[in-house]
Amino acid sequence: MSEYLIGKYNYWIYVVLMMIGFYAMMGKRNLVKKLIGMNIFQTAIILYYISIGVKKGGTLPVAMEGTLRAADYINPLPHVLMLTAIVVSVSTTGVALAVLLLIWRRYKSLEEDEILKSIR
Amino acid sequence: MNTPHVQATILIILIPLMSSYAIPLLGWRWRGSAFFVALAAIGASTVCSFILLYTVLTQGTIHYHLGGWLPPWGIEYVIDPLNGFMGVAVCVISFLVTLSSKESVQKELPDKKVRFYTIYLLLFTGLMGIVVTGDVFNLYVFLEIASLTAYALIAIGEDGAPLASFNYIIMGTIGACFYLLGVGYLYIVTGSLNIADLAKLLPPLYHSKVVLIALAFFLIGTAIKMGLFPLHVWLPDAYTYAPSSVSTFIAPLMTKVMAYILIRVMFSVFQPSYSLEVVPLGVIMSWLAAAAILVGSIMALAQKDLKRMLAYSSVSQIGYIVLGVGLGNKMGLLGAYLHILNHAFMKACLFAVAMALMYRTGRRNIFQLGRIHRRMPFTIGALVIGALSMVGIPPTAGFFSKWYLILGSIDARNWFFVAVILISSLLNALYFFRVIENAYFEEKHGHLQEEAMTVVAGEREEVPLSMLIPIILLAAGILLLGLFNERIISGILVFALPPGF
Amino acid sequence: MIIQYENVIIKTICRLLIPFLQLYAIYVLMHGHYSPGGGFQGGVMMGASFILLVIAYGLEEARRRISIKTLTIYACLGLFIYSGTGACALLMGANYLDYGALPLPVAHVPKIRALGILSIEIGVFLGVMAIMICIFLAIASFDTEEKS
Amino acid sequence: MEIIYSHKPLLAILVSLAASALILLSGKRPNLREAWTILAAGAKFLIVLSMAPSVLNGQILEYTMVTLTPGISLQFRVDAFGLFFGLLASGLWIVTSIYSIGYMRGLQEHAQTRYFFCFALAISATIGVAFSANLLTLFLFYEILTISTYPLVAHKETPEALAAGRKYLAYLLTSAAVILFSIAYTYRLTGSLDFVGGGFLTGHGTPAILRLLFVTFILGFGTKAAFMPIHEWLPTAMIAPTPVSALLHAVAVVKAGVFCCLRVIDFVFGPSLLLDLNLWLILCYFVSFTIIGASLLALAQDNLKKRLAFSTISQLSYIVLGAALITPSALLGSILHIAFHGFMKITLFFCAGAIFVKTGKENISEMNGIGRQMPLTLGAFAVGAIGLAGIPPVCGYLSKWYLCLGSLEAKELVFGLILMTSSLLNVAYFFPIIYNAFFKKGDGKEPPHRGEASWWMVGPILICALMSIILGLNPDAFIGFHQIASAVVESIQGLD
Repeated sequence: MSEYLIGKYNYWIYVVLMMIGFYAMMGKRNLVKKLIGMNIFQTAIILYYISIGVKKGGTLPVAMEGTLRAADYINPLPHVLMLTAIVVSVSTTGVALAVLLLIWRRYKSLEEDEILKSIR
Repeated sequence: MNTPHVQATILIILIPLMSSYAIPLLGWRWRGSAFFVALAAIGASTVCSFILLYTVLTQGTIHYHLGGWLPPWGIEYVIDPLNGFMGVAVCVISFLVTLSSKESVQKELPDKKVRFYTIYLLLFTGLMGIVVTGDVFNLYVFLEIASLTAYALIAIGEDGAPLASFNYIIMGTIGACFYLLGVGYLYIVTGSLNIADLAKLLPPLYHSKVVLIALAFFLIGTAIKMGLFPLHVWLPDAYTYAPSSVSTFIAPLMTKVMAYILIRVMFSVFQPSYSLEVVPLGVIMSWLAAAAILVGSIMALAQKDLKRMLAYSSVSQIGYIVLGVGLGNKMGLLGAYLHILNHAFMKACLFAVAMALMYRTGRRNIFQLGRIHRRMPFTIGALVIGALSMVGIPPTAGFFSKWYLILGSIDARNWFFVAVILISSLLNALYFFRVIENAYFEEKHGHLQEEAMTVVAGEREEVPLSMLIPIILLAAGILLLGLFNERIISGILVFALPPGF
Repeated sequence: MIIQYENVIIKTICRLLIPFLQLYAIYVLMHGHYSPGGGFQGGVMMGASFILLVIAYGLEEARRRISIKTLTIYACLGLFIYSGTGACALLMGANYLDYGALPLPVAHVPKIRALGILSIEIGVFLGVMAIMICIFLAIASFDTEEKS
Repeated sequence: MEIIYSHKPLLAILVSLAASALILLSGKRPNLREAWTILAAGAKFLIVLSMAPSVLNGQILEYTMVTLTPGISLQFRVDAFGLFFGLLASGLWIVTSIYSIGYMRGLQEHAQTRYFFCFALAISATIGVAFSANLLTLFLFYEILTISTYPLVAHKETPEALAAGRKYLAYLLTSAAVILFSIAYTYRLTGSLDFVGGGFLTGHGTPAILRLLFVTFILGFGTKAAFMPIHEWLPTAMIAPTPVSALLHAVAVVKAGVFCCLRVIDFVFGPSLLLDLNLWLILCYFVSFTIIGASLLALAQDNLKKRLAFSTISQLSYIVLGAALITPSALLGSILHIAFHGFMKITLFFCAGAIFVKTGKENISEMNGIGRQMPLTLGAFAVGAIGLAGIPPVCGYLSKWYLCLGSLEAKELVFGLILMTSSLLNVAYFFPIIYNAFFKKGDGKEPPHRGEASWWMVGPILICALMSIILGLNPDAFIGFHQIASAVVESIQGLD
């Protein structure tokens, strides 16, 4: 059991982070808080990917002096993938911020309830 | 392998991608050029898509290795009959819709034209990328390109648009992240991201819970993205408030391409036997779809706004596609494939008509359309054809996808689904004939009104040709697709069926 | 939104820091193909240096030096370099992004590949830098835009 | 049976389709527009007629267009039965077109272009229904017929007319859904939908499934044929202009429903299967209920067109009764009745329209003494009424004779009695009209002198009345309805 809980702590962390983000996205009525939740959510997934590529004692997958064995390298692919995912996450945040600016300009509020009231 | 027409695989996304950067550069000097560059790029992609489809059908599946790296190390683009079919569908619809959007963009967003078409082309690139790629992570990237640009395009719409767009961002990001998690889980167990490679590596691992969870993540992710009931909440607002030209582009294509991802994941990454039998996924999906069909239709019935009504009808039509997939037999799947194409045509036609109405009258309320056919007879004619197709009146395209879905439901011995399809077509009839009635007839109460009408009757005011011709082509397409559906089925779609069907 | 601090320390430090930041960004870019780093990271650093400039000298100064239009062109140019390099390979009859086929006057194929990747990285660098600054300027100048 | 490939069936459909396009284009010039209508009507009739000799020689004309679904094509096949219905519909279109022109111009109706457009479209669809080679093609045209008739029903655009249109759609689209299910299920059961004289369902499925299918088919097509519990749309649709009621709601649309029922009974299920499943007797009782019920309801109507509508409902069930009785004479009677009832009922509707155009009266209670004002019209009305009551020499007696003979052959005297009763009821609801029109004094407001409607209207009325009489004297006159009907019976029973 402790092996299950502690041995896979990286998964637990990602699950907890993800749920925090999910809660903020669903439960908060403030749009900026939702956006922050979204960022936490994405970060959780990025952390998860990073952690699956980690290897104890592994080194950078770059050709260096004195060639190492393949087993000594960490798996670079998840990290590379996450580079892309970070770009995506940054762009999403950018677009979301721009949209929030639009909302602010139009309704002078970032509280979902107030905006819904002013739309109706 | 390096024959020129195979390069169409990359050109189909490279041309719109490069053109989308070219637009701001050219647009700086010549503002009017943006539209033409966009149209030319999509046109070129359309040509490529036809070349690809032809090549696939004559020479078999195309494998294209980006950078010359062999899979599973490099990214591979794969064109099989299903891809080729989707590519042609997306390209043709995009081309017609883009053509029709010219005047509307000019009117609704005159000072944002350059930026609009830049993002527009990127969205198209994203959709095409999803279609051609053979790599699950690459698919995620294109998925996000398409989604991000869609968020941006929706946000520039009218009153409620920013909020609708923001909700879409939140929901869409959850969907995309779930998809990404699914990819991660599969990567943990197989160490591969290539679809063909995954399909080879996965079967021995089907007992694993990780694979099961991965499938669940994939499905929830795509279900959110395509607005499958009950995850459709973002869809009606987004389609309603987006600028007309944007909803005309997004509504027919976005959800269909997402449905394509679903089909890809279920039948190419996983084997049909796993995704339909090991998990009772087919059953879950088809029941959800049945609920979507009914709820979407009923909600559409309650709308006064033409675009909102069409959006809810999209929710219900997505249900048809998923129902076909969930039935898990040959007829059902053929119906789903066919409905992807048919519904794209119908929705493009109807939204284009809504755009034309907005353009000419500024009205979207279906109860204020009184006798609009006197002013725009051709547009309303197209509306009627689109509506009849949605209702499923032969020989329009909508009838035949419904026909195959009914056959599929009968083959699955599920009478409830047959009933759902039939009832939904009646509900469709209810809300579409309401529109037709309002467009053609106006209740007469006295002679006074009649005189007023004859004044209106005198002035015919069709939309500009650049809008009218695509609308008419789309309407004609609906009829032709109906009449020649069997050619499409036996010529393309039967080859696109997963093995074992 | 950005209040201009008349603070000598910040200004001096930034004046000292920014050139080095930019130099390092270019270093990261140039060594991207065989060590950690690359166009994206370099671009972000380059962008960050400009953001620092804005923070130290205020929006007006930054606006004077670089406009969003110029940035858009940089971004487009960068992306053009990226996809153009790939398309060059296409023109040489190889697959997209197959740098080995680029028509460079170097005999050694791996070297051609390295140069091809470098060109890609430069494209990415320009694009990322421009977009970073763009996003920052757009969001930062939101208030002023509204006033005018 | 020899099959010939021929373009004629397609041409027959395309003629009026092309006309409908031309009508739309020449909407600004009424004379040209009406010329297209009449031209197309004439051409269509000639094309259909030109197919008659080869069909009577035992040949079948066939034309295949595209494949609609694996194994099923959009296919036209002109057999004796299809030809019979096609001849009737296209022949009566000519008279109705002429009459329409008189009616629409007489009332200075609005939206005439739409009217003629939809009319041409509806006729194309009717011919399509007649010439369909399989159930899917049939359904295709059946639906086009439904949709193209909707604007005609709602033509007046008053709230009542729109409501009638909605009701019409609600009934017919619901029934279409039921039909679609039946067709799809049949397709899955047999893999084929082609009509075969004597049926193609034998040997497929369990009796329970077949019974279910039969019920859904009959309920589906029966809606258009206005069987009793599902007849409501027809009287409501009488709000349409009279030519529409005349051709579509007495001949084309409702007869298409009956035609489809007969197709299902004789060409999908087949007489022997119905006998095996014991379905025929149930169907007989079902339609007998309609025959009597509709006649009784007709008595209660004051609106002339509504009374005619209920009479139509009752008469349509004669036809299905004949088919359900299965014996050759009954079948012959039922097929003949399709044509004969068409001629007689169209006369009656034309008369109702003429009265309305001339005097603006729709209700029977207002029509006292009108016979003196419009003797020709009311004379023709009398002819039609006599025919429907089954009194010689007007043609109605002939089909009724065969029907009664059929019920004797089937040893089910009940149905003979029902037919007799219905005839009496016919007398009861038609003859008072004639009596009042000719012999009662009006309320004095009418001009006492003669005043017929325009010749555009009286001409068709007289032609139809005359045809009814001549057909009664010689059922093979002009076209050879009797001959073709016998061929139909042969094609069904011969293969038994």
